[in-house]
Amino acid sequence: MFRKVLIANRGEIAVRLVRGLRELNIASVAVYSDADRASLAVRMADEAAHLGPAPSSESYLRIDKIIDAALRHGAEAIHPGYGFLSENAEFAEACTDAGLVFIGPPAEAIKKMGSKTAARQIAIAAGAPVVPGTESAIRSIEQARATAHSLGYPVLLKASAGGGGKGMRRVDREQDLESAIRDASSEAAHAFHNDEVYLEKLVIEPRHIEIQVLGDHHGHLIHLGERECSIQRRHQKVIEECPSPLMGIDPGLRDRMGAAAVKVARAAGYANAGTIEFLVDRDRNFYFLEMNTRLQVEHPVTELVTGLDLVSWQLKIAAGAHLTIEQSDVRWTGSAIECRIYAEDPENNFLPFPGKITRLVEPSGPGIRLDSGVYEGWTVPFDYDPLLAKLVAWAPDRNAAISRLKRAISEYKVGGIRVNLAFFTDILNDEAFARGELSTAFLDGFFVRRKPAPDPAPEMEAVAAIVATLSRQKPAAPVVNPTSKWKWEQ
Amino acid sequence: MFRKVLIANRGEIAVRLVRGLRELNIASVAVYSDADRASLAVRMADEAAHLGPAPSSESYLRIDKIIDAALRHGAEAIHPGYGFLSENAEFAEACTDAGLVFIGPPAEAIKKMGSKTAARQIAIAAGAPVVPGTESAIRSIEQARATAHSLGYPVLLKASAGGGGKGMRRVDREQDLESAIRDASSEAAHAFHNDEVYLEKLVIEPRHIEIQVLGDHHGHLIHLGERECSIQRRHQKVIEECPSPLMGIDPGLRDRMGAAAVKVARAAGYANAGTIEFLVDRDRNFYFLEMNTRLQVEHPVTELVTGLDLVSWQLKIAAGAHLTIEQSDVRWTGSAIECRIYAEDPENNFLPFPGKITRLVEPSGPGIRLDSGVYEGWTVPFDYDPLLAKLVAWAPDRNAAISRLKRAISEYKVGGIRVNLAFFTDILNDEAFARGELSTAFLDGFFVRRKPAPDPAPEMEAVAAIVATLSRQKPAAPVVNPTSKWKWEQ
Amino acid sequence: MKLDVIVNGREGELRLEGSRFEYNGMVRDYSMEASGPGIFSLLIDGRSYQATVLSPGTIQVNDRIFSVEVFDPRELRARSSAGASAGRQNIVAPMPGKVVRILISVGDTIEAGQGLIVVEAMKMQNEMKSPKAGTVVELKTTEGATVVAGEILVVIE
Amino acid sequence: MKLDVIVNGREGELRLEGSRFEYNGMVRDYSMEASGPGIFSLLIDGRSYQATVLSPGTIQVNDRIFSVEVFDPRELRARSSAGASAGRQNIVAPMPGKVVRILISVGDTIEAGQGLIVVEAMKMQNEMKSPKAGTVVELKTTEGATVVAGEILVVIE
Repeated sequence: MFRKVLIANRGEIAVRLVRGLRELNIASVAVYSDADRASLAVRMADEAAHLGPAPSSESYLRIDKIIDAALRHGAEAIHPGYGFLSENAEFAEACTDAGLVFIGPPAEAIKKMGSKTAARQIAIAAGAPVVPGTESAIRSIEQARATAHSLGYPVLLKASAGGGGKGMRRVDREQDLESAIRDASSEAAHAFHNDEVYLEKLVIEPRHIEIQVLGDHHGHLIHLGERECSIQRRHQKVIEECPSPLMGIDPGLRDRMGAAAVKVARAAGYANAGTIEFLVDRDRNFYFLEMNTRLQVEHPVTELVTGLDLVSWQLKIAAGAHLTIEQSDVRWTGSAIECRIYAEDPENNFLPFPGKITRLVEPSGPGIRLDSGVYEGWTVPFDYDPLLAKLVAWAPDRNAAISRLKRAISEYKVGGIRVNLAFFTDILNDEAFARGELSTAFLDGFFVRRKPAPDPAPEMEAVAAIVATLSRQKPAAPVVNPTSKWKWEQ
Repeated sequence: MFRKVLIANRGEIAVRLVRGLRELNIASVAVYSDADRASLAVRMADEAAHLGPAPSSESYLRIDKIIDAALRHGAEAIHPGYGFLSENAEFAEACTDAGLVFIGPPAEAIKKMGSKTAARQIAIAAGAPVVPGTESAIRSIEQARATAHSLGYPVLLKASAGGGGKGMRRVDREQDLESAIRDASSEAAHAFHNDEVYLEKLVIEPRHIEIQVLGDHHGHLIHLGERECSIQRRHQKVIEECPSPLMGIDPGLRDRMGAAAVKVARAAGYANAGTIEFLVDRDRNFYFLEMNTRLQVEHPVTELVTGLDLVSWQLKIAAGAHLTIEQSDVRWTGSAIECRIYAEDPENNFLPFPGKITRLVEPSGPGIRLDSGVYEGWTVPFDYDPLLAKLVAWAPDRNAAISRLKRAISEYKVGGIRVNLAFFTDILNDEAFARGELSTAFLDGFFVRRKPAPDPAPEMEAVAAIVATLSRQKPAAPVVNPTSKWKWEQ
Repeated sequence: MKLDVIVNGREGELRLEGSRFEYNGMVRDYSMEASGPGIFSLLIDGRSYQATVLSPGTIQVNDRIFSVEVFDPRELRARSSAGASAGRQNIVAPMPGKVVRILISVGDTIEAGQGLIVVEAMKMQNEMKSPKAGTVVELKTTEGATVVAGEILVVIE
Repeated sequence: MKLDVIVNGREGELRLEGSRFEYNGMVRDYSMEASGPGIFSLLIDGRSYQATVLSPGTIQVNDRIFSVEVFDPRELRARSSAGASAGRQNIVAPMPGKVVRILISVGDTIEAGQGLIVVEAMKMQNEMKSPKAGTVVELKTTEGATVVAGEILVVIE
């Protein structure tokens, strides 16, 4: 096993990795930009290396500086976390070239699955379902009509070179197809300098369900079940859970999706931890979407229901160990739900809200796991992702997990910045959520049906006024003495 | 289900119960003595009732005041926690008489199991093994010789009216028996005004292993497996775990002990959560010791490995629900170990060390459960038990749980009072502990073989000196700004 | 002690006398204890309220967050008689961040919905639009400046 | 800045100049940042040290707790020349608690091992015994008094 590992990341995942390394008795090397010198990860790590200025392009994305730091500190391997360089094949190769172990899949697998079209080809070749459609561009309106007819309306026009929703059009009726192709094609030309568009069957209000896979470098590959991540804002996940409520309706779905995921990963020559994302339609047909060739933000959900430590396995597999778990050994127990705590204002279009955390009270107790990267007094930098922490509850069943999460949120207090805690309480209280009726369109409906909070009891308002008045008069000492009566001048 | 429940306790267990009630949507009423007005439980509960002055006899042991508070607040039931009135049959009856539900076993079962001799008779009648010996007093030296011979040396002389080690004598050889009886008998007469002594087989370096039982009021009773609690100081548990390392050697032991425990509990007419304590000798023979007719301090260990929520079940059962779990449904997954964090000085004979907590940094992250009853700034009162919190780690196996606990302890910082954190690190690093070689005599050997900590690196000493110097010069603000360079006058 | 307060935008009157308070005519006995750093426990009629000072003037009570301003009565009266000059509209930063582009200049005539300033934080850009037609009378920031939420950036008349 | 320090009972010398320190002859560059309430992060030679101020003068560095006294050099010299008067022995409270019984009076002749005072905390009583034979010259507490750990209760000569 490694003796020292560098963590090429920041925030909560860097803290998660420091903890995971410490539990395996491996020394950790944190890296930091100018904005992160005082970060929790740097404080907690065994060693720390400075990378450069705050912008990622000058720090966390600098392959040369990171490799250099690893060599200087005598690290034998690098864990990339998620984001930043984690899905960068060039970085994985640079590690290998420098004699360092990249803790992740082979660079070749990252390359293959990094391109959406190549990944789709691999999935098709492996026999995994993909959203039906044409892979090549539309050549004529006649061809488009025939394809759309055979797919069945509604269909989706997508730009071949696309991304971010540009050049995308939903088409519900054949009479709209021609003008839609014209519009989409022109938008694509404008956005990507490539006017090619193709057709896909539109999956209406799909669920986003992904499968965790885990494989070693000796050809053994298994799946660890699903995570349902349908609740998203701006295409970013905010709540993830396992089991997906769908599994209650169709218990065979996990096996079918898991088998498909394993086939795709095997076809890609995959090893280490990875995730295959699927869309699932109303009839529980699932379609390969893409593969994330790294540890996922929401990995704790899988850790809690399977009892397996994904980070620990990532390290062991990278060090050459055999994955000693057979598919039939994997058990899913209870229910886990994760909330991503962001520095953002859910009442103002989820705009980021960085700044200084002037107060922090964190939840704990039965069934609660908090993976946090912040502390009271920390100034959340402007420069990075607004994810502060992940609050995860495990309980014997989904209803109990929901109750437990609400309880934990009631203990969680963050001052100085805005966070999405109250937003989670409202979702967790939502009846459609309780029934497990999820889709990527969930939040659209939620915002429409959400009732405004009732007026607070007048006593609560009075308490706020009293505390504001008395805490104004007496500057708070760093530690107050709770057993002596609180006194003030009148 | 209840709408409001009063918690007749304090400290970490009161916090645990507030959380458990909130997760079931039940309002909680905390009670407090003068010393506990500012306690975490009072702050977190929905309602709170004052009982009286700090001494337990004037507050937490006052049945009349507690019943009165419950009625005044409109609570329908009372949870007694552990300690205080939790095993007081009179209290259970007073609840019933006042029309309140006592969340625990029937008063009759408390009475039966509260007397050690009655409990032993019930155990014998139920066919559970007890430590071999004479129940009635020794009448003659000849009879004693014959009994001791048949039991086999070493034997233990115990005072019939005894307790606390008084009138107890270990006898290793027949020639010592007569004088030992004389001494023990005279000591017993002095201590208890009753010179009767009896003989028991001495269990050498026994393990303390207990079985959790759970039953409803409709006759259904199961066990939830064992907790090994062999590591004790002053007959008080400090580390508890499940599975017991013995289960690896003898996988059938859990079933045998569990079956015995269920028989005893059934014979006592037991319902709700309870614990049967056994001594286990070197040949893995187990002997009934006593029953605790309440929730145990170390219940989180069982909750983590079985995935069942004991507090939730206690409430449901008290409300009349059927226990819907069959014995065959109970599964034990992974390994959980609990450390009891006490306000005490392990370097000074474990003397209590109450006082003001001037600094508190609490661990979290993967696999860690912290059930705490304190906060930074809280003054731990002189008047009660020194238990501050329970730190519990769950991991897929025992070694990983040990590593995880050590990692969590490295994050845990308590200032202003002394706590036993470093003591736990040393135990968790001990090789006999790692091998699972446990007994109630563990700590005796541990203190002998424990090596003094090596001298710290000179850099660490320098860091201490620098921080002491600079934090002396600049009074710490309640919240420091971590992104600005720390400045000082030279 | 008698004070005027504004709680979540509503004016109120608070009177504190020993262990009794009067708030907008509601009179109650209360007990208050510090119960953690910046955390207070208040008991009123046997109910327990957890109050956390999130930042000065922002108090969380149980699950609700209140923004509270406290004045002695004279202060408030002076304040309300001042008021904002009619027709002027302040455009404030919706989030903390960096001003990456300024799309107008002082004196420009603008339409309702016209983009004024682009603020960026955490890789998200937010274009602030004018709520009404008018003229830019003040520009209080520069490109590259760091702004806090609620900071006035532009004044329209 | 140059200071004399006593770290866990051992005297040492600390010199701080900008980002460099000298401690008992060891010279290193360091960086220090506040990283939480009462918590500091120090980097020395690429190693990360976590320092927590547990209470004034008690500093935890990684897993080790140090008790540190800081003096300017003159202070320390004055202090060491004073010293404890020979033959006098202070009996200090081993734990915080309440004095429940006093078993001796000033002027009593006592034997080594004789019980002096019983202190109680958290239901545990601790009888403090005399470490040597002698005479009670001072009794600094009374029954019922609350004492802190390390407080001098009795002086024996």
